[in-house]
Amino acid sequence: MDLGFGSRFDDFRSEVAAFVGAHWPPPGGDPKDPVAQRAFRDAAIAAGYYARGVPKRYGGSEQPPDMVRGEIIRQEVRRARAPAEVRDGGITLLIPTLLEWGTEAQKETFIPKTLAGEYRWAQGFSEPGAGSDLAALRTRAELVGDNWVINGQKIWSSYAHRADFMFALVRTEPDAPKHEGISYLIIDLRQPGVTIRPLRQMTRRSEFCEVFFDNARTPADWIVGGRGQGWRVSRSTLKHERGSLGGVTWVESMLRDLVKLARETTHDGRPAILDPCIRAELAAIEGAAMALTYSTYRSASMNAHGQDPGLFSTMAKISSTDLAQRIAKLARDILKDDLLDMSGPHGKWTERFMVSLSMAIAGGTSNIQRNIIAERGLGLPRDITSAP
Amino acid sequence: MDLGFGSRFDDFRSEVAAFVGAHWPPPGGDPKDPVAQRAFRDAAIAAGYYARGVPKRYGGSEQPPDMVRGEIIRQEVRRARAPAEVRDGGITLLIPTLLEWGTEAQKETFIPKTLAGEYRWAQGFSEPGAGSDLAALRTRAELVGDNWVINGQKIWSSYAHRADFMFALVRTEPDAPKHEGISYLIIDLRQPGVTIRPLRQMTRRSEFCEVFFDNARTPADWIVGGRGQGWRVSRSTLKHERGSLGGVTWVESMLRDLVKLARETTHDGRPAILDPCIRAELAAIEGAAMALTYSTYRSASMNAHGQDPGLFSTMAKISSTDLAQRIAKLARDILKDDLLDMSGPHGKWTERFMVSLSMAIAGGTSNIQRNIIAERGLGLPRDITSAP
Amino acid sequence: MNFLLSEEQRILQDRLGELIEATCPLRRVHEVLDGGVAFDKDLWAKLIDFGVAGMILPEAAGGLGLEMIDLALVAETLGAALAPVPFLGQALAGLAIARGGDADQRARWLPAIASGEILATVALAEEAVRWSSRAWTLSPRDGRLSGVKTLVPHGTEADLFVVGTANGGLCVVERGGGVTCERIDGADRTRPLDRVSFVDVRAHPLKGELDAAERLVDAACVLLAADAFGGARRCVAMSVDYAKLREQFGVPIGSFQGLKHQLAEMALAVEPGRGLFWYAAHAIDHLPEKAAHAAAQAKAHLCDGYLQAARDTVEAHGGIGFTWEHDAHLFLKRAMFDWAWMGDPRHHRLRAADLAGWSSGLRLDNQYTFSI
Amino acid sequence: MNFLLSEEQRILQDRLGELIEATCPLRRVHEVLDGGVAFDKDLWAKLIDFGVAGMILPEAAGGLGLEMIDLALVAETLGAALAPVPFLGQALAGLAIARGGDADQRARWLPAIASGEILATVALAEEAVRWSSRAWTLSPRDGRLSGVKTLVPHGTEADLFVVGTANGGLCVVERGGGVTCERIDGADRTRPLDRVSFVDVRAHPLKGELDAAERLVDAACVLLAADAFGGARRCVAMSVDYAKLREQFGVPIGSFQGLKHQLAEMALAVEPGRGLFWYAAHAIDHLPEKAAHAAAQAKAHLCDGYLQAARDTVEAHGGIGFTWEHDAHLFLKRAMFDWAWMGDPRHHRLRAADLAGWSSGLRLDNQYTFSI
Repeated sequence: MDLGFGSRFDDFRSEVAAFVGAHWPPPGGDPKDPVAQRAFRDAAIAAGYYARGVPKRYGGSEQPPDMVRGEIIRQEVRRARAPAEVRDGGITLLIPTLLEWGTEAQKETFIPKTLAGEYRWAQGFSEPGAGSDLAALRTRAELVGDNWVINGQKIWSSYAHRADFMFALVRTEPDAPKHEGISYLIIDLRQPGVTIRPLRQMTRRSEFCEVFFDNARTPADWIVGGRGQGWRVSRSTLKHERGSLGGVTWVESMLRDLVKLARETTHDGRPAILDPCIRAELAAIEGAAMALTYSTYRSASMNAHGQDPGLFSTMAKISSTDLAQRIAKLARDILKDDLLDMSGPHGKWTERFMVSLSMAIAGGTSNIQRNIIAERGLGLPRDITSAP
Repeated sequence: MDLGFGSRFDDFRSEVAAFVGAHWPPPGGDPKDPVAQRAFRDAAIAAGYYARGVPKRYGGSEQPPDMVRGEIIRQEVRRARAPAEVRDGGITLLIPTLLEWGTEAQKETFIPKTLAGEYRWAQGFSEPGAGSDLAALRTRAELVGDNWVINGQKIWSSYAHRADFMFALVRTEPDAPKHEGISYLIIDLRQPGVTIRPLRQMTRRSEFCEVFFDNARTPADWIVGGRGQGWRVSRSTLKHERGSLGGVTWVESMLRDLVKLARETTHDGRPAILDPCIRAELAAIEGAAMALTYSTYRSASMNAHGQDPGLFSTMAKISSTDLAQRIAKLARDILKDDLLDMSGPHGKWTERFMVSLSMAIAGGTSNIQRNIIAERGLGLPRDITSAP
Repeated sequence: MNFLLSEEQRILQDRLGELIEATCPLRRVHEVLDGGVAFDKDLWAKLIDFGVAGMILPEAAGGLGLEMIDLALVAETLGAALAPVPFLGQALAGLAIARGGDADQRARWLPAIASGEILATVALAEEAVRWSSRAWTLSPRDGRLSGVKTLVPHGTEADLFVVGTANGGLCVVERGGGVTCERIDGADRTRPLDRVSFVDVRAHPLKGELDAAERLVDAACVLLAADAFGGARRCVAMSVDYAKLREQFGVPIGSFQGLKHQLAEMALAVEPGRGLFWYAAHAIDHLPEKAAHAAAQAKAHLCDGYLQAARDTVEAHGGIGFTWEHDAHLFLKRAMFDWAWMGDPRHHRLRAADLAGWSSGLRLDNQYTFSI
Repeated sequence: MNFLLSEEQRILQDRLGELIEATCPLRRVHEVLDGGVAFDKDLWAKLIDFGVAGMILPEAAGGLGLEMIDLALVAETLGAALAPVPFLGQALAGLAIARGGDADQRARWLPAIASGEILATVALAEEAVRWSSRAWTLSPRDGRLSGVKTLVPHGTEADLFVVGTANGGLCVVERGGGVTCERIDGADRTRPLDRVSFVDVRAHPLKGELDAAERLVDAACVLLAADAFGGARRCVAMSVDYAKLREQFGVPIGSFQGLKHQLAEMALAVEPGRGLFWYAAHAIDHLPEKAAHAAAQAKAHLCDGYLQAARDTVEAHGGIGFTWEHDAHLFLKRAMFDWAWMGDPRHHRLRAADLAGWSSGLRLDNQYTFSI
């Protein structure tokens, strides 16, 4: 067991730090300038730090997978507050899918421009009436000449109102059994047959959209994988999520923020952090956060050694959700009435108190995930909600 | 709304107090003397205070149902530490069942002696493999001449090792559909074909027993209700439980005990009751106990007015279980290491910490009860665990 | 003992519920709030006609002369409907003057409050000291008052303020020069809040009963607890209805035992709580020595339960429950108000512990009992 | 970074598990405990041969010279098997002397501990002050010690005691006249406890490293956390197995989503906790500045989780899980020991908060971080 990075990575860390130092802050001096951010990211790809899993011929840096180097890069970039690697759906979901299933033409058309930030993507899986149950998808595409003609509706598509393209699951084989009638299509969102309506959330922000297709079109060869293969293609995406320590950052920074809140808030003239109930719960949350963090390290180490971490990502999802809810409740107990002020000095905590709820909803409800753990992890009998 | 007893009950209370004062402590002076206890209870029946729901011809006092008078009697008896009305299975379950379903001979044979404490009863419903699911009962009785011949096994029969008789559900019609093949029999436990094995609990006490029948016999006319009616007969018992404020006493005395523990225990030299975390949780438990108490008052009031309190008893059962668990956990947090000493000054709390677990198990698991609430209370769709 | 509502009380609640449903169903609540107005004037006028503002005020002042329990039943019904009206401030200000004012003061303000001619509210919390009446600092001198109060319901719209003052006192300030309101960007838009500055305004100390401020706290706890119970029950009903309607894997999601048990737990957490606010309201009128404890426990238990039920409701609805168009967030935000305003559950639990005498030197036999 | 066990460590755990399963499976644990003996001598002899008593002691003393993580893996395996052996006292006493003793002291006692020739234990808690090493009061004078310690594991059987003394010191007392043990009616019979009186006995203060008592507390926390993780995992496995086997309504009860989700929650509460004791054990040898915090968090989180898992296991088994014959209560009672001994979760959480510097005047940027 070696729980440090080990001195053999010291050189690599120095090299990354030197690179970041040379490129950031940008020469122009404005860290919010999108051109400067783009230039930094391009340089990071050229140096082999970003787009590590993508072949050079598609604009990536084609490095062997290395979780430790990946983490060192993230740490050094974060330390310098330089632009992080983009982690949107195009980068994390579409590109790995294309690399595995796409035609050469699809890869050439989409990967370089996606990496460069020119093409932004929306996911089109969920529908009203088909969230966890993708077999119930009703959006359909019919091949008419050289085009798929698409009709139907998608929902919960993040930032579709700012996206250029969608990767979507649609029903192309109406007579096939439910899961076998679905295909994975790429659709240009900038066409008359597509209407996008952002859904305002309880926080007043709009992140998710409804997307309506009314005889929208996409070229016949923008299908990824074969006809009826969409279910399998979409699921292959999951394995690309592994080998990352990403979740750890979120947890630790949220906890740090919560400690800060408890130090700065006074209850009856005393800092809330000195209240033993708040203090003990904060430490209990830290304990749960440590468990999640070390699980992440372990799972990543297993991946790095070619071992299967099993249902780690499903368990991590529920653990994160639980932790977020627990953090939100403790923040509430620290804030007391300040919880009521959406624009006050702690308004972001009021928003987080609400957003913690959406975590239990996004990407499959916790009940579906509990079933997966019970069935695939513990070997309990399957029920009707089990995916085939 | 009238939340006091109202002055119209003042006379009744005085009368009860005078009765109790005249009969207790007993003339002999020893409150533990069973003869004296028996004499008190007999006098209380004669005065119309005990066995109120049982006709005089069977040894009861045949009073109209009156929850308020019942509560006043309990309070005055408790105040004087006089012997409470016996609340075992014979009194609370068998007698009401016989009054509704029994033949005249059965009533005359069993009710008076049960009331007098001469006949003690065990319940024989559960079997290994048939706890919540009574349809799966396998103990069978066959009519041979003038006797039922019984073979099989019962389990979780409270205090069967001290009982004289059992009221049991057994399968008499092997060819009938599952619930229709069951009959309700009275069985004398003091016969060679019956073997009783007390089950030692984790607390080291024995309360529940296994009862084995090996060609045990019972007269043909000791069947209550008709052949195959056992399911219905057993369920009718439930409605006799209503109209009682019994649960309230348990909760309030347990809470009082817990406050006492928190006052007497010191943590780092300070009484635990002054620790704000313990104090707040204690108050939260009190809040939940108040909710349960007032629900009991409401349900009893509804009964008294001929209204249906719905699923109150099922809800009260789960609420009590939750409350007991919460009390056990807070007691644990107060006790700390003293939890480890089974015979120390707080050993009873260590035992309660364990017993709180058995509440979730006894009389149908909480999951079955959640289903009942979801289906019968909230109208959600039924599933396989639903009783017919 | 009769722990039930009377026939009249049930009729009152039913009629009130019908009135609100006819005038301002949940769809209309969204319109009102998104329209940027501070309350639904139409609904408020009808509620005034119904008598909610004078429910508990003396008949001599144009009130109905009913009891706290009746007012709490109104609060429960308004809570279940998310009624966007200035009931809380109006009811509490009326109560404070009825209980704390002398005959002249009652005659001067109560008829206008009961008739809805004026809008009244309470200004209690201060920036540093929120809900401990004994620690408020504003103090009238020579009949003039200066200082700042916060978290004042419908302050901008109010004509009259009952203001908490030092040593647990109360005074009345009529709107006029020297009163400035600044609206807070409150989470619960059904009951907007203001920060209110008083600069050298005329103040009329209430001279009636002692401890008027403490009794006002008790009354507020009961009304918030009742609102919370009404809201929480509605949340359970919404979640159950949705589970019957919404299908997944070809069956209603309410068929799945996982969700069934979660809904049963929601009902279990909410349903038995009703008696807490009934009892506390009853105690205010009939068992004064138990009122503060019962009100604190009702506030803590029911408002805690409401916030959890509202959160569970959002989750039980999936993504749609997180959207602005859906009703769930309005309940969540109203639950946040009920939870926080007048002190959070822990504040009231620690108060209840004090009131129960748990740490006093009393013999244990003399301990407080909550059973009747 | 490599957050995984080595091949050798996995083999060690597998072999140890097989040894215990062959010598003292759970049925045998019942027999041992119901037989009224203090530990399973046969199993203990085999464990000694395996090297558990000297696992982490220097090779010069006949130990294996391994690390804390290896000892913790032993504790995990023993915990999963409810091993009724005096491992805890032996391991901690050995550690205390190895870390806190001078060369002579190490040479005198460690070989006998490693070889199992003597049975050693630790006497730390006092009646009034349980687990705060700085507040212990026993104090040797002129090499003699008098006083009472409690909650001493296998005190009656022990030949040697490492005793906590005033100001966070430690001393060694060999068994002899002046040492009296009184067995407590302990819930966890796999690790019996004694109240031990010392009357004018010879005491040898450990003169090695400073802070030996505090480091002993850290080591104890890690071993209890590991025991708890092992036990909790076994509880989950038992409950899952039972749910697959036991039928109701004609199907395995594990088919019901209500129970499935409860079992999934149990697994979720237990499974991700492993890294806490790994990390804390690793820190004791390699990251000393993080060791106390990591050990406190591991103890709190894992022992809390074990007690809950054991309670859930009783419930998941229904009535049979509440009986004396069943294994569930043995796990429950061992979980109670792990939870309480050396301080309950809240004690360690508050310690962890102090160690993290949350209330110190440090700038927030300098805060403790638990990521690597």
